[in-house]
Amino acid sequence: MKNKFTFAEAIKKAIIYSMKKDPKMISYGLGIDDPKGIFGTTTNLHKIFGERRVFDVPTSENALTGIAIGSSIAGSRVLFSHQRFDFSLLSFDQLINNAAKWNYMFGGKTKSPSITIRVVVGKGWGQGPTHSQNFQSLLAHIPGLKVVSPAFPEDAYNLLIDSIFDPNPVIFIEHRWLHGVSGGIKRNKISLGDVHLKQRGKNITILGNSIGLLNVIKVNRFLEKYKIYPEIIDCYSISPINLSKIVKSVKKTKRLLIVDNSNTFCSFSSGVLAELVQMKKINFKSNPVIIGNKNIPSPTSHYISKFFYQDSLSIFKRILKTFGISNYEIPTELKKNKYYHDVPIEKFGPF
Amino acid sequence: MKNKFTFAEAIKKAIIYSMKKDPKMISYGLGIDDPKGIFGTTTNLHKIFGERRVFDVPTSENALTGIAIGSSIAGSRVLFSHQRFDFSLLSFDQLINNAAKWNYMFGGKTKSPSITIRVVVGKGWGQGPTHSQNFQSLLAHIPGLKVVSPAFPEDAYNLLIDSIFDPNPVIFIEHRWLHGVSGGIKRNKISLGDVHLKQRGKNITILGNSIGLLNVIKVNRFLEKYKIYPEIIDCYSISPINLSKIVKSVKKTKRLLIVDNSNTFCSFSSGVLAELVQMKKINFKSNPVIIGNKNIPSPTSHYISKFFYQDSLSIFKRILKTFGISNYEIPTELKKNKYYHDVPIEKFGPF
Amino acid sequence: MLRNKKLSKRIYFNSLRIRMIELEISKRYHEQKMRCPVHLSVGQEFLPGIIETFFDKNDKSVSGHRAHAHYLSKKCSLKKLIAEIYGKKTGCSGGIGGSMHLIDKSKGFYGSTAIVGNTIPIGAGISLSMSLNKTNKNLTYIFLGDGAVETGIFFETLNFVVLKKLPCLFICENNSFSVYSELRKRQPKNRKISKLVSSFGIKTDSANTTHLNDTFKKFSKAYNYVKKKQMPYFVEFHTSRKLEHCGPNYDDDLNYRDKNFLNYWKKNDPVEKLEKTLLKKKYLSKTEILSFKSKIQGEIIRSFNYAENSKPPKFEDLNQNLFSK
Amino acid sequence: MLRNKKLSKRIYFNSLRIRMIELEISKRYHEQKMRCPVHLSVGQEFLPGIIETFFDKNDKSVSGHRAHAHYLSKKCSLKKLIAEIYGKKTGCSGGIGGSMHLIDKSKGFYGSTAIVGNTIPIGAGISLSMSLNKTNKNLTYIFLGDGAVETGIFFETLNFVVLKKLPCLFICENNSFSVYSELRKRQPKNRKISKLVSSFGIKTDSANTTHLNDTFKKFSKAYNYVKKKQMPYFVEFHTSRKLEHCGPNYDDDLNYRDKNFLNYWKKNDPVEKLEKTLLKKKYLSKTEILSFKSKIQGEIIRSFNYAENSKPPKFEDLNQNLFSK
Ligand SMILES: Cc1ncc(C[n+]2csc(CCOP(=O)(O)OP(=O)(O)O)c2C)c(N)n1
Ligand SMILES: Cc1ncc(C[n+]2csc(CCOP(=O)(O)OP(=O)(O)O)c2C)c(N)n1
Ligand SMILES: [Mg+2]
Ligand SMILES: [Mg+2]
Repeated sequence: MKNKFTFAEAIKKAIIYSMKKDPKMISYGLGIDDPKGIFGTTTNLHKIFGERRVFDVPTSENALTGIAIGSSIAGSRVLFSHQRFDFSLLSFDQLINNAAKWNYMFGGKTKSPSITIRVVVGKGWGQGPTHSQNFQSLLAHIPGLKVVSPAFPEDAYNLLIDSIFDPNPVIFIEHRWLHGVSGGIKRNKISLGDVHLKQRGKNITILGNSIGLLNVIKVNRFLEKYKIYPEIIDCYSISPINLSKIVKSVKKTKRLLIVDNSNTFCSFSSGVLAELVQMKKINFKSNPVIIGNKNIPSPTSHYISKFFYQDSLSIFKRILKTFGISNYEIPTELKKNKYYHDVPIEKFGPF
Repeated sequence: MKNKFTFAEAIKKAIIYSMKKDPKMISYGLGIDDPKGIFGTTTNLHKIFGERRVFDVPTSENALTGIAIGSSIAGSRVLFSHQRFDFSLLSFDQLINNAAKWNYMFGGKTKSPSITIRVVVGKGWGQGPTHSQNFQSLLAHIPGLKVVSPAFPEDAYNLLIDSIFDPNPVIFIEHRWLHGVSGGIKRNKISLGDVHLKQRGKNITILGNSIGLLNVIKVNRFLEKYKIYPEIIDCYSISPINLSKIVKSVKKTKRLLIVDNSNTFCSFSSGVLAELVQMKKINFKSNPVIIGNKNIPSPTSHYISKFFYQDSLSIFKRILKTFGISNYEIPTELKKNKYYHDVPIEKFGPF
Repeated sequence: MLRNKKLSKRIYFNSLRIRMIELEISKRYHEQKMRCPVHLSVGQEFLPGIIETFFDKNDKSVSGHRAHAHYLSKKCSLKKLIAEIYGKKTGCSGGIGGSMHLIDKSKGFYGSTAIVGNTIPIGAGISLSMSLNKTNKNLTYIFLGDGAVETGIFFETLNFVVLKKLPCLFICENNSFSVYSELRKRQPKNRKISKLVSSFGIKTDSANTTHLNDTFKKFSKAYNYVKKKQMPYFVEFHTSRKLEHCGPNYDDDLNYRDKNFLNYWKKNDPVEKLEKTLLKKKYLSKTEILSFKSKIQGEIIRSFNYAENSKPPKFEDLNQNLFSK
Repeated sequence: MLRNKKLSKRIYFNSLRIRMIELEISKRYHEQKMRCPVHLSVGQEFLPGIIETFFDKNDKSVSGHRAHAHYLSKKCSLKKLIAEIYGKKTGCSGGIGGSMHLIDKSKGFYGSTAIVGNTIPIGAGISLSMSLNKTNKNLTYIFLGDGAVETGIFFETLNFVVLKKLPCLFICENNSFSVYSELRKRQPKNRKISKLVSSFGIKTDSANTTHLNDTFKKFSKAYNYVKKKQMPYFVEFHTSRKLEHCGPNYDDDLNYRDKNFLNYWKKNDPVEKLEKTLLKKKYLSKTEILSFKSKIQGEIIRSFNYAENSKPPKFEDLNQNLFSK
C-alpha cells in the first residue's frame, strides 16, 4: 500500500474519511466537481458520494456561508471550500455576525454551526494583490471562530478531520504551495487549539505554521554551524492557541522568532507576542522578532514579488542577526533562483 | 457665539465644512436625511446641500461601498456612514479588495479612492452581539486603509475634515457614547497617522482613544495619591500610527498600559505592543498590559454586559496592580451604578 | 377563512394576543427594565395570527429584528420572550440575545438576528438539509421585510433555492418602510416586489393584509404548495406598523409617513376589521371578546411577573457557550 | 452594420486584431515569461470590435478578470498591455497588477479587477459621479460575465442604478460557463438573464454574437439610449470562448462542454463569419486580409519586443503607491 501522500491527497482522504463517517455531511464549493477538483483535493468526490452531497455552487460566497450555517444547525455538517482566501471576504458578515456567535448569542439554546471553511492561499505566478491574501489574523481576532493552518500532509489530514468533526466553525487554511508536498499519513486526533513541538532546541524558539514553517525547516540545518539550536513549534492551530507550551519554550530559550504568512501589523504573530510579554517577565537575550510579508498588497510582477514575501533566506538572515552574527555565508540552497522564485516547482500552472 | 459643541455637532460641522469646501463632495448612508439624522450628526444636511449631494440609500452596504469608490475615482469625494460598525462587515470585499489597494494595484496609474467610511460603535441598552462590535483591529491590519478613532469633539471635527480630504480611504470610528460629550472646537489640521500627547507624565505610559481614553481620563485624578503620574497618549490615529512618540514615552516611563475598545487577541493594541517590544529593548519595570473587552461577543443582558467591557474601574485597578499596589480604596466616582452602567447618561434611547 | 367560525375566531384570538403583548411591552418600556432595542409588530399581527393555525413543529422559522410575532406564531413561550427582553436567564436565549435574537428550537423557531437579510440564507440552509432527507414533508419559513429585498444576500439565496428546489416559504412583510425611509427612496418607483422576485423562477404571490380572506387564501395556498411540492415560494404581504421602527412609542408626529398612508391603515387595521367582521357575523360576542382579552391579559401578567421574578444571568454565564462542546 | 462597408471592415479589423493578440499571448505563454494568470477572449472578440467604433474617451469602462478585449476596445495601448503581462514597469499598471488588473484612465478605462462582480458597483459609482454633472452626456460600461450574475453585489448595484437613473451600460458576456461550470449548475434552468434583469426596472436586450447585424444593432441601440437618456441599460450577449478559462491552452479534451455547444460555436464563430461575409460581399479581398494581418502582426511583434525590452520594476517600486499623496 501507498504510504506517502501529497498534501492535496491528504485533504481528499480526510474528506472521504469524514463523509463516510457522517453520512449526513455535505461538501460544496466553486469547481468542486470539475476536472481540476480544487487542486486535486476533491476530484471525483461527487461520483463517490453523489451529487446531492458534493456539488458545485453559484458565485455567491456570502449566501453559501449562511446556507452552510443553516444546513449545519439543521443536522448536516458542511465543508465549504474557497479556491482563494480572498473570495471569502464576501462572506465576513455570515462568518462573524452569525457563525462565530450562533451558539453564544442564543445563550447556548442551540449549537454552534459545525462548518469548516477551507480557504486556499495563493502565491506566485503573478497571483497578485487579489489572489494571494491570507486573512488568518482577521479571523483569529474573532471570538467563536477556530482557525487552523497545517504545514504537513499528516497534520492536514488529521486537522481537517478534526475541524470537520469539531462542533464549531473552523477556518482551515491551505497554502497553495503545499498541495504538492508529500509525507506519510497516520490518523491521530489533534485537539484544535494545540501547538506542536516540532523540534526540541536550546537557544531560540521559532514559531511558524503552513508554508512559513517549511521555510524554517529549510533553514534549520544551516544553523548548527553557528551554535544555534532552535526549538521549533508548529502553531497549526492559530486560534484558539495553546500559549503555555510556547511560554515554556521561550522561558528556556530566551529568544523568539515568529514567522507569519501574511502581513504583520495587528496580526496573528503580534497577537501571540503581545500575549507572551504580558504574561511573563521573560529576560529576552535579544528583542523578539516577527518576520512576515511586507505590509502592502502583493505585487503581481515576479520581478518584485520576490521582495515581498518572507522566505528561507530572510528567515536565515534574521535568525543570525538575532544572535548578533554578521559574519556568515549564505548557503547556496537558500539562494534565490533568479527566475523561478515564484513557483514551488518548475512546472506550475497559471491558476 | 456658541463655543461648546457636542461630539455629534462637531461631526455635523465637519461635514458642512467639507461639503462647502468641495462642492463635488457627496454624502450618503442609511437614514442620513431622516428625523434622527444619524444620531443628530446629519440632520437637515440634505436641505442645505440638496438631495443630489446628501441622500438616503438602500440596505446594500457592499454595493454602496463600491459606489463610493467609483464616485471618488471619477471625481466626487464621498462620505458614507454606517449606523453600526457591525453592518460594514458586508462591505469588506470592497474595502479590502478594492478600496485599500486601488492605487497600489494599478501601479499608481490612478489614485486611491478618497472615501471616508464613518462607522458608529454601539454600546449599552442591550445592543448585544451584533450591534456593538468594533472592528478597528481588522481594518488596521489592512495595508492601504487609514483608521482613526477620536475621543473629543475638537479632534472629531478636525480628524473628520482631514479624513475627508485625505486622498485615501479612511475608516472613521465614532463611539455612540461620545455623541453627547461636549467641548470647544478649533480648526487644526491633524496629520493622519499621528498620535497626540494628551498629558505629560512620569512613570507609566497609557495609550488609548475614543471611549477608552475618556475612561482613562476619569481615572487620572485618583492616581496622584499613589504617586502615579501617567503619560497619556491619544492614539486617535490607529493606522498608520506614529510609533516613535510612543517609544519615546515608554522609554521614559518604563511602564505601559494600552486600553483597547474591542476584544484584544490579535488586536490593534497587541499590534502596537508587539511593534514596541521588537523595536527597542525597554527595561519594563512591570509587564506591559493591555486592557480591553472580553474575547467573546457582547451579551445583551445589562446584568452581565457590565462585566464585558473595560471601564474606568477596571483601568484603575489594573494600573494599581501594575505598580504592585494592592491596598487601595475605590473612589466612589468610579463605582458602578448598579442599574445604569449600560447608558452614558440617564436618558438614553433604545437605539 | 371567514366562513370557518372556529378558525377565524382562533386567528382573531392569535392576532389580538400578539397585539396585546406588544402593547404591554410598549406600555411598560418606560420603566426601563426592558433594556434592549425592541421592534414591535403592532399593526402586523394578522398574518402571524394565521400562521399559528398552520403549526407543525417540524416546520422551521428564521426571522430578523422584528421577530416577536414570528416567534409567537410558532407557539413559542411568551414567558421566555418577556424574560429575554428583561435580560433574564430564563429568557429564550438566556438573556444573551435580547429582543433581536430569539430562539426556540423545540417549536422549530431556529433563530432571529439583527443584521438585515442575514438569516435568509440560514433558512435556505435549513431547507437544504431537510431536502437531503427524501421523505421530508416540512418547510422553512423565511421572514423578511421590504428592506431586506435590497440586500445582495437575498438575491443570492433566491437564486440558490430555485436552483436546488428547496422547500422554503419566504414571507415578506412589506410595511413600506425601512426605519424612516419609505420605499421610493430605496427601490425604483412602481416596483412590485413579488413580481421582481418571480422573475428568479420562484412562484410568488401577494396580498394586502387588510383583505382578510385573501390574505388567508394566499398564505394557505403558498403553505400547501411548499409542503406538497417541496419547492420554494415567496409571498409579499402588505402591512403597516403602528409604532415607531424601534422602541415603544408612536412617532407619527415626525411626519415621515404620508397622511393618506396612515389613514388608510388606520381605517383598515386588520385586527379591528377582523373583530368587526366576526361581531357582525355573530361568530363572536362582545362578552367573548372581553373574555379573550382577560384570558390574554392574565397570561401577559403572568409572563411579566415571571420575567420580573426570574434570576438574571451571572458573571459565570458570561463566558459560557462561545464554543459548543 | 453589414451595409456599411467602412464600418464593417473596421469592426472586422478590430476583432481580428484582438484575436491575433490573444493568440499570440497563448502561443508565447509557454516561454514562461508572462508569469501571471491570463483569461483570454478568443472567441469573444466581435463585440469588443464593435465597441471600439463607438469610442468616446469620456465614456468610462470597468471590467473583470477577462478584460484584455475590453481594454483594447477602449483604444488602450497594446504595448502597455503586453508589458503588464510581462510584469514590466512600462505596463499599464506598472507591472503591479498583471493581466487581471488593467487600467488606462487617459482612454477612460478605469480598471479591471479579479474578484467576480466587484467592479460592478465601481462602474455605478463612476456613473453616479457623472450624473451629478447635469450636462453630462457620457456613460460607463460595466462588463460582466454570466457568473457575475450570481453575486449579490450585482443585484444591489442594479437596484441602485435604476433607483438613481444612472448612465451605465451593462455588457454581460454570457459564454455559458464560469470556469468549468455550465449555467445549469449555477442558475435555474430556462433562465434568461436579460429577462431576469429587466424585472428590476432597467431596459434590457439580448443578442447572439454570431448574428452579426443583430449584435451591432442591439449594442448600438443600447449605447445611444444610455447616451441620450442618461438611463441605465443592460444587454446580454451570447458568446463563447475557445480556450480554457484561464491559461493559454485549448481544453476541450476535458469534455466539460457539450459537443453540440462546441460545434455550434465552431461553425458560428463571429470573426470567421464576418470575414466570410465581407469576402462574399466583396468589401474585402484575400490580399486585404493578408495586409490586415501583417499590419496587426507587426504591431504585435513591436509590442512584445517593447515588453521584452522594458525594464522590470525594482525593489524601490515595491513600496510605492500604497497611499496617494
Ligand atoms: C445590514 C444592516 N444594515 C442596516 C441595518 C439597520 N436596520 C435595522 S432594521 C432596518 C430596517 C429594515 O427594514 P425592513 O426590512 O423593511 O423591516 P421592518 O423594520 O420594516 O420590519 C435597518 C435598515 C441593519 N440592521 N443591518
Ligand atoms: C468572488 C469570486 N469568486 C470566485 C472567483 C473565481 N473565479 C474567477 S473567474 C470565475 C468565473 C466567472 O465566470 P463569468 O462571470 O461567467 O466570466 P467568464 O470567465 O466566463 O468570462 C470565477 C468563479 C473569483 N474570482 N471571485
Ligand atoms: Mg419594512
Ligand atoms: Mg462566463
